[in-house]
Amino acid sequence: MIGFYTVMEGVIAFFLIAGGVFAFIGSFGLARLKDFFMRLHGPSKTSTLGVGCVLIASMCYFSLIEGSLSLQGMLITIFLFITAPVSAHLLAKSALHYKLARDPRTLDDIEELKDGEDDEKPNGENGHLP
Amino acid sequence: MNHLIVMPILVPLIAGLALLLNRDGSATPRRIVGLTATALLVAVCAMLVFQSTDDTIRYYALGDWQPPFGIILVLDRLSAMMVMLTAVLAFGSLLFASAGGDEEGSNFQGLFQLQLMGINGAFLTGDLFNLFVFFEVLLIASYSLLMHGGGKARIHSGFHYVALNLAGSALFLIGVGVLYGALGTLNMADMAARVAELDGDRRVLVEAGALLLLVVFALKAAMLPLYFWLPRAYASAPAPVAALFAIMTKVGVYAIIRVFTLIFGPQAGSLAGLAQPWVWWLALATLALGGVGVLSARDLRTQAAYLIVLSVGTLLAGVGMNSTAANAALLYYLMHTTLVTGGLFLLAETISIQRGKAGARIVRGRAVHQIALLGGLFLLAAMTVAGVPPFSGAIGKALLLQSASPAQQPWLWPILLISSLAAIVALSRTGSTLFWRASSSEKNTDKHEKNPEREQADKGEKPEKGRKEAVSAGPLRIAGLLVLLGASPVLMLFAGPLTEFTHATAEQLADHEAYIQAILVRDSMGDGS
Amino acid sequence: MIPTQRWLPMPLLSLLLLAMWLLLQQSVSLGQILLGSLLALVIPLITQPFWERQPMLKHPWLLVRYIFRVLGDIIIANLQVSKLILDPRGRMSPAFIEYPLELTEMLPITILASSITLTPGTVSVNLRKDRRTLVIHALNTGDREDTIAQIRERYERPLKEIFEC
Amino acid sequence: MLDNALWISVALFTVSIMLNLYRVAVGPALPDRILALDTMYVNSIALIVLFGIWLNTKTYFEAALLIAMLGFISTVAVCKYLLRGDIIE
Amino acid sequence: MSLLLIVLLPLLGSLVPLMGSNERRNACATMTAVAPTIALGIALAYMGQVLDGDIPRAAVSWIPALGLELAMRLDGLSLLFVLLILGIGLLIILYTRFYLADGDDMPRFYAFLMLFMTSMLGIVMADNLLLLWVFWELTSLSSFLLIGYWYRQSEARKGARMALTVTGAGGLALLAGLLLIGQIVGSYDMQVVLDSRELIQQDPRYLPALLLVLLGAFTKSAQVPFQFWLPHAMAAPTPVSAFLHSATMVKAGVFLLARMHPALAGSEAWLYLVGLTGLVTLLYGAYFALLKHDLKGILAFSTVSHLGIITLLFGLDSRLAVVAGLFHIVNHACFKAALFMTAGIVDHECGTRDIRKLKGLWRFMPLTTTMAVLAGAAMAGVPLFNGFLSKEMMLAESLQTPLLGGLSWLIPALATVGSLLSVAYSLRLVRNVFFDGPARDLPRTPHEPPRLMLAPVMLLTVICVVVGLLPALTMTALLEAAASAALAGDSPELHLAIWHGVNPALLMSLTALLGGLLLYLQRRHVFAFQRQFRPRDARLLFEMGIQLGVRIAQRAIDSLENGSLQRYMLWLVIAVLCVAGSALTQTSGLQGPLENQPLDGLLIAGAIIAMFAGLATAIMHRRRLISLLMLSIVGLMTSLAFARFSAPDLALTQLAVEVVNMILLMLALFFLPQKTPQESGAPRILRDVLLAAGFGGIVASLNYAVLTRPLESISDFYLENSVPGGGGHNVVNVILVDFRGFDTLGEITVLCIAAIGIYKLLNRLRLFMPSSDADGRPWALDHHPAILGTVAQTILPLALLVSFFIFLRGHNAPGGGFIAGLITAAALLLLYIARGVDWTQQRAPIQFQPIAVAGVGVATLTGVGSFVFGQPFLTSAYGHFHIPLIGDIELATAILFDLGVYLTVVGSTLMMLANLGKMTTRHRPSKNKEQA
Amino acid sequence: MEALYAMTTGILAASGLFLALRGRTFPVVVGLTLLSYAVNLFLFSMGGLQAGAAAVIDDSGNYTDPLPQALVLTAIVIGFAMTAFSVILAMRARADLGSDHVNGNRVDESREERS
Ligand code: NA
Ligand code: NA
Repeated sequence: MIGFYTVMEGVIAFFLIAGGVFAFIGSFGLARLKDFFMRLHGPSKTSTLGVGCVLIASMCYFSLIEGSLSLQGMLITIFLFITAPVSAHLLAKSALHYKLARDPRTLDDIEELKDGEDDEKPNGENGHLP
Repeated sequence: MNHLIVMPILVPLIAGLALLLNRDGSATPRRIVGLTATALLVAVCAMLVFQSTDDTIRYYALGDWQPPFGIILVLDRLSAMMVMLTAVLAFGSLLFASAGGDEEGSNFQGLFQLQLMGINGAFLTGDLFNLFVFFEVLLIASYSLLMHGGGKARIHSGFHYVALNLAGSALFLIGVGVLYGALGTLNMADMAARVAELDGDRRVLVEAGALLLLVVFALKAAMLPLYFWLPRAYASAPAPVAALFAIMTKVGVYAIIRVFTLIFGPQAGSLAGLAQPWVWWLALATLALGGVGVLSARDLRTQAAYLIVLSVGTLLAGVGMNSTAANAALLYYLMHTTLVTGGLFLLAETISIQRGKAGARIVRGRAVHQIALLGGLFLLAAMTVAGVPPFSGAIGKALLLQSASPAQQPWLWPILLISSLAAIVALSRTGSTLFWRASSSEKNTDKHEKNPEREQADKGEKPEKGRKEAVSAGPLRIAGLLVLLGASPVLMLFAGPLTEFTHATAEQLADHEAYIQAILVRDSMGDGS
Repeated sequence: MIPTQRWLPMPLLSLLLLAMWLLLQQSVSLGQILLGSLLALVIPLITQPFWERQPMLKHPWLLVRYIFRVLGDIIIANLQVSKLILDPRGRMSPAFIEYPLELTEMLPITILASSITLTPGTVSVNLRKDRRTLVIHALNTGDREDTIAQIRERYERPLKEIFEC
Repeated sequence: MLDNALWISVALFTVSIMLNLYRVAVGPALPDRILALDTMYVNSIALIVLFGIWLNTKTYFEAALLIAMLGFISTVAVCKYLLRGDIIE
Repeated sequence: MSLLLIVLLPLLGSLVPLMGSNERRNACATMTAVAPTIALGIALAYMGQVLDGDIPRAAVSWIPALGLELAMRLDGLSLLFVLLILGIGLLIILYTRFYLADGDDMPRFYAFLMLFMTSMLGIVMADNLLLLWVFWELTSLSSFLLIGYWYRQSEARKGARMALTVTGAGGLALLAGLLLIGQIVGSYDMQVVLDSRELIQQDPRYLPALLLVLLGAFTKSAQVPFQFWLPHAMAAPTPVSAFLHSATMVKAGVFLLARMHPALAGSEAWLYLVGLTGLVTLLYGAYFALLKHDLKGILAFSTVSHLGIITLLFGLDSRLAVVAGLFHIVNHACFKAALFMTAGIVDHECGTRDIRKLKGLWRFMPLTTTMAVLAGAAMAGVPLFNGFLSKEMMLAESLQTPLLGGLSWLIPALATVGSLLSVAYSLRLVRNVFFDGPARDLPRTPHEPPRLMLAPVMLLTVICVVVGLLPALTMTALLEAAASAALAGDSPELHLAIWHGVNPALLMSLTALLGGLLLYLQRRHVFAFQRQFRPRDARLLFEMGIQLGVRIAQRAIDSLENGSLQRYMLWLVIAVLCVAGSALTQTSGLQGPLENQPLDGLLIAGAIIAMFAGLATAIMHRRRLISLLMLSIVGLMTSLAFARFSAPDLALTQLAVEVVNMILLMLALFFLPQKTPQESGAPRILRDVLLAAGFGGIVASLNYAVLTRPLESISDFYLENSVPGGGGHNVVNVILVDFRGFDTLGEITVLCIAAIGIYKLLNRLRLFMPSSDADGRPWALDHHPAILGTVAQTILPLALLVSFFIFLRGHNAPGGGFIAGLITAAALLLLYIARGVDWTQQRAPIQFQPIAVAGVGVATLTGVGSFVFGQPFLTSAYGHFHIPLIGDIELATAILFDLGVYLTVVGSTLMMLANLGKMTTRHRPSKNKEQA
Repeated sequence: MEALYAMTTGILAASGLFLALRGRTFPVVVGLTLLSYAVNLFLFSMGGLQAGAAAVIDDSGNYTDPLPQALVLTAIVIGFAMTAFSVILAMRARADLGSDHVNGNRVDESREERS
């Protein structure tokens, strides 16, 4: 049994550290990469996985100390994996709308980024009273 | 089990909820419900006052959790008097509102009831944090009522009122927090008991917390320099709301009295009478500035608002004197000023409606239709708020002056008297302009030069002569006016028993031990059952 | 698979809810199962009006296989992205890719877009209003057509199969 | 071993959050800041879970669940704001 | 008791005329006269008793706490005045019947008159100092109404206000003075006070009290320098002037001197103050009476002068002078009332009161002329008339005065000058109006007035003559009685007679008569002399003064209350800094006995992030959205802090509130400018930074001081009783729904009201809707991103499940109705965001207000339910039930209460946000809609 | 730790107050919200700061003071309601008064937005 615990501890420790590392890489990418669209990749993948790892570690840990499967963490993971891509999607959509600057290497010949596509030039009056 | 004590909260709460459940449809059933509930409230409060006169301090342990652990409502003479006062004021205001104006926006009747719930809760509660909660209830209801009907002035002054009170709420929480952090309890009687046994260093903390509370209460009470929000807010509020608001500043005054006579009574040692020196000087300044404000007012509503400031100064000066006689005097004055200034707002509205374009502004304008009625009521109101005898205002003023010693408190007499004079001068000017100057141009248009603006107004009016009926104050409005302004002669006639009551109230306030005993010592007779 | 009825509009959702309930409660007692079933029955009924018309889920087991495939890809994706991020020289060739969709129903499109975001080097950045084109940002792409084909093969086809549309 | 792993993980997440804060602060564009904020939410989920492991309690599980759900809603709301101005239309 | 009737009857009588009608004038007048007649009868019935030296009293308790009793006395002084007031009052009623024009509102006039009469009677009969003040103020007020009777005239309004202001101010001074006396003596009972002369005059408060009382008396009786209001009170109808300036109002002032004489007189201060004031007034009034051209103006200044005489008499330190004063009061009342009424008749008949236009009226109205001559002679102090007697007494007493020491000869000299002037103006009044050649250019041809209108004048003139001829017979008893009251003891022996032999007083009188005649003849020199001075209109000055006062007040208020929230907020902060600072400076140090707990990196990082975000919220506030993002970081850190320090419920709540709050703020931000313009200058910023730093410092200091001190709190009770007493393991939740459930009830009420208030605010709101964002970028065209919609619909059922879970477990683990409600609301909001209002509302047309209200209702009714079991409001009950197959279930009323909370939260939150969304959607520019 | 905590509360309170002294409605509302966070943290800490002692009765026997937590919960809810009301009021003020200045001063909107 002691062997099992040690193994499990190792597994938990692995997931903990892996989670931390992934999250760090994600955030590092967020801080370091050149343009918004590149920065988007880090958090949307690595951070999500990082947290996923920690949740797995947590599930293992509590299953271990409670002696029965403790899968509540699954819920968070599910939530996270449903929501994270959508957040990223909407953020990207906003960025496209803002026509944020791209890294010069980017191939960006899509219509969303063409100038004057859906622009109506602001016509002096900035607002509208019903 | 004596459930009566909780009724001043439950009756308006349940009535309010019932009214809010259905916000559409005819106004009449809502008015009936609102008026019935308020009448019931008056009856309940009258019974409470009657109960309180046996000098027993009763409490009601909510959820059956005994103090200091649970929240309690405390019925003593002071709280009974305050809820009674609220009920009467509310009844008068609601009568007036029910004549129309409550349909300008939605939910007026329901919010009105919840406002009452908040006010009554603040008066009854024996728990400091619960006081905060009820403050918030009455504030949020007042915000909504203040905006009733909309309009620029309301929105503008409303934002000031809201923002300042939000800051005030934050301070309240800090104050309560510090007091809890130093005393470890929230029940006010328990706090009073614990303050007595406090060591030196924590005394300072308690002092800081308590003084923060003083700032909050002063903001609510509209004490200088924290009253500036009041004149515009009250002047722009819908009349019945402004009338009901006459009690709001008194909630602040009440809170100062309650907290600083109970918790920081003589048992508090070096902390005893903590607030009174601050209150005293600022009250005098408030009083003086209130007088200046009354004189400066350009319209009757603003004038009424400054009269509230003036009355707050007067009341707080009474608080600052911190004696039984002064407390007794100020409580009588409080009854008078609450009802009469409330009535004055209603009157201002009635006058303003009848004067058409000139409204409540103190300028020449169209004459009022019901000059005898309104003029008479204005005279009554003006006399009583300016402290001209024989009405209640003069009695209250004389009582307060009498309780002050010109040797020890040399400033009260001159300031109070000069402010009264300012009120007399200002109100006679107002009355003569509103009622006298107006008619002259109306009747002698041939003789006098015509004021072009007036003329236009006249022309505008002519086709609407038939409107006179609609403009005249109907029976409900008059009833509302009579309930509030008529209070003055009633307070005058029954000044004997009433001052006896307030004196007993002041004595009860001074008797801390009895209060603490009644609440903290179990199987005492004050368990409310 | 499970016949749709008036009182059980979304059987799979109900199942998911029951499972979630038991996960939350960490208990499989009879009481919890009954309560969970009740919720699994009631909640879909309440929320039904807010659901857009759903494509029928024809092959649930394919869905399970799909999920595992995506999970695997996620891990690979992370390693790849990590490498790119940590690459001190920052050699990348980012690109926007217009991906012509074959799917037409929203649920599978959403799943596809999410999968793309979670998996190697790509983030779906815009679903155009006509719902025919999905714009994708790739962190490091050699050939756009290649990426499109890969996505089509690995994700869109299976999804089409699962939802049979 | 577990303790050390836990602390390493906590440290990494803490640093991550600080990096997120950096991005929130410098931007440059609004989407950058929002992205960083969203990541901060996600990282704090992990921190709460780690905290639970440290204290050996599941009391904070719901907090993590809530951040996952509500953080998403905030991000969506801000994005909608950037795109349309009006969040609920 | 019938004593009280003397006062109360006229009061009731003031209601009588209101029942009459303006058309039936005789009836109205008659009805009005009934009450005073009865009152006069009662007074006369007491007369014998009073003259015998008795002082009948009657008292009804009123306000013991104030020492105010409804107590009346009828001593000689009172009786004298009562007779004057009622007698002349009745005559005025009669006279008024004919005086008022058809257009004038007679009932109103009579009502005011009777009110005035009551208050005068109250003053003279009051047996209690405060009661005296009550009636005193009432005379000011009722005279205000009477003077303003013809309120269409500007002069009337202003005159009325001036009178009220001056006498009102005096009244307040009087109140202060009387209260001081009350404090000295310890009672307001008149007799006690009058008997306490020694006590009063030895008290240091005597002088202020005296000054204040005299201030009251002098303002009322128009003594210099407060004389100016009186001539302007002439705007009143003549009967009012006749009444106010002969028998009543102004006499109240001198009555007060007489009344308080026993208690206050006799000191140096009294002597100088009263005596000199009287003397100055006497001269001042007489001089200006000579100069006036208006009939009533002459009479008004003459009144001032005669009041000066009376005051002087009370100021002379002699008992006989007091008697003379009292005597002069009566005499003056009679001839002055007669003269005023005559003036009214002249005005009435000729249409003018200008003495320069009037002439030779004797031809038209011989009877009136006769009366005027006789009354005028009395006023001038011609022998054989009553005025002569009292004036001679005055002159005689002035010789005795110790006033001014070595210069005391000045007093009789000046008194003589005053008398001389008085002769001159009387002569001018009578001769210029009624004689002086034939009348010319009168607006109207005068006739003799109706007999009944003249009757009061005749009666009064007869009295003047009879008293003048038979002074001892008519007046001695009454005067002695009055004097014994005013002197608190026996009256000096009176020898009222026409002839006292040749004495200095007689010589002075003769000098006055002859000098007066001479002066009258040479009066043009006086007019010429006066012309050097610019005439000043007291009314104008007064008005200007008031206007100036008002303007100053307005400027002060406007500068103080400039309508600036920042200013008001500043005051609030200053108040906090002052009070908290004053407390904190007393402490020796913030550090308490407890040591700091160790720090770790996580804590430091958290604190840094929170502080950074907080500061950034403030610093970047001009870019509003960024500021908002920073705020949400603070929110996140706050909830993490709650989690870190063992408050899972708080962490959950803070998180849930945070998101809803963010959505709300962003919704609102859309309709507000996206950026804040740079407005504050550097000094303002610096000021605010310093204030904020001070405030933050105080908060931090308090926080630290509390944190480092141990606490003995009541909380152990909750920890111990939560499970056995409240049936829940989550103590925080048990506190919320049970121990302090009442707070929670209040809290959800607040939430519900806020939602309803917001609903009200959104009513008929005209929104300003930007068609592009802050950078001028048009909005994206994709209203509802499709992927978001799909995810939102997926999350909704999951969220509902989670929220149900959180709700159920709340009692035993972190959670509860509030958090559950917010989760539900947030999930629904997500749906609104993703799908829009129209789509959502269409599919589920839910009214949120009833839900919110019902929530509070459920909570309330749960509380009320305990009444059934005879328990207090909100008493909880719980029990464990065993159900076969399922096992133990715990049911608690607290759950029901929590359900109320849940419903309120869901209803309120959605009511706020969905309504806002709904209304914006309605108004969104159609341009975008078409393209959608 | 206590010192750091107190410092954080102080700085948050100061920042909130600074904003509350601004001249536009939105910063004022944001400032008051920030202030309420600070106050909640303050009030919360009145029962002492302790980790791992949540007041959920179990067999640990180590509990933090639950009362301030309950108070803060109430305060959070009330604060939310108040913020909500004030922010909508700010909107209403902008709509009615034509300016988002706290004192309702009329300003040139378009110029303001461009600057
Ligand atoms: Na909208
Ligand atoms: Na309970």
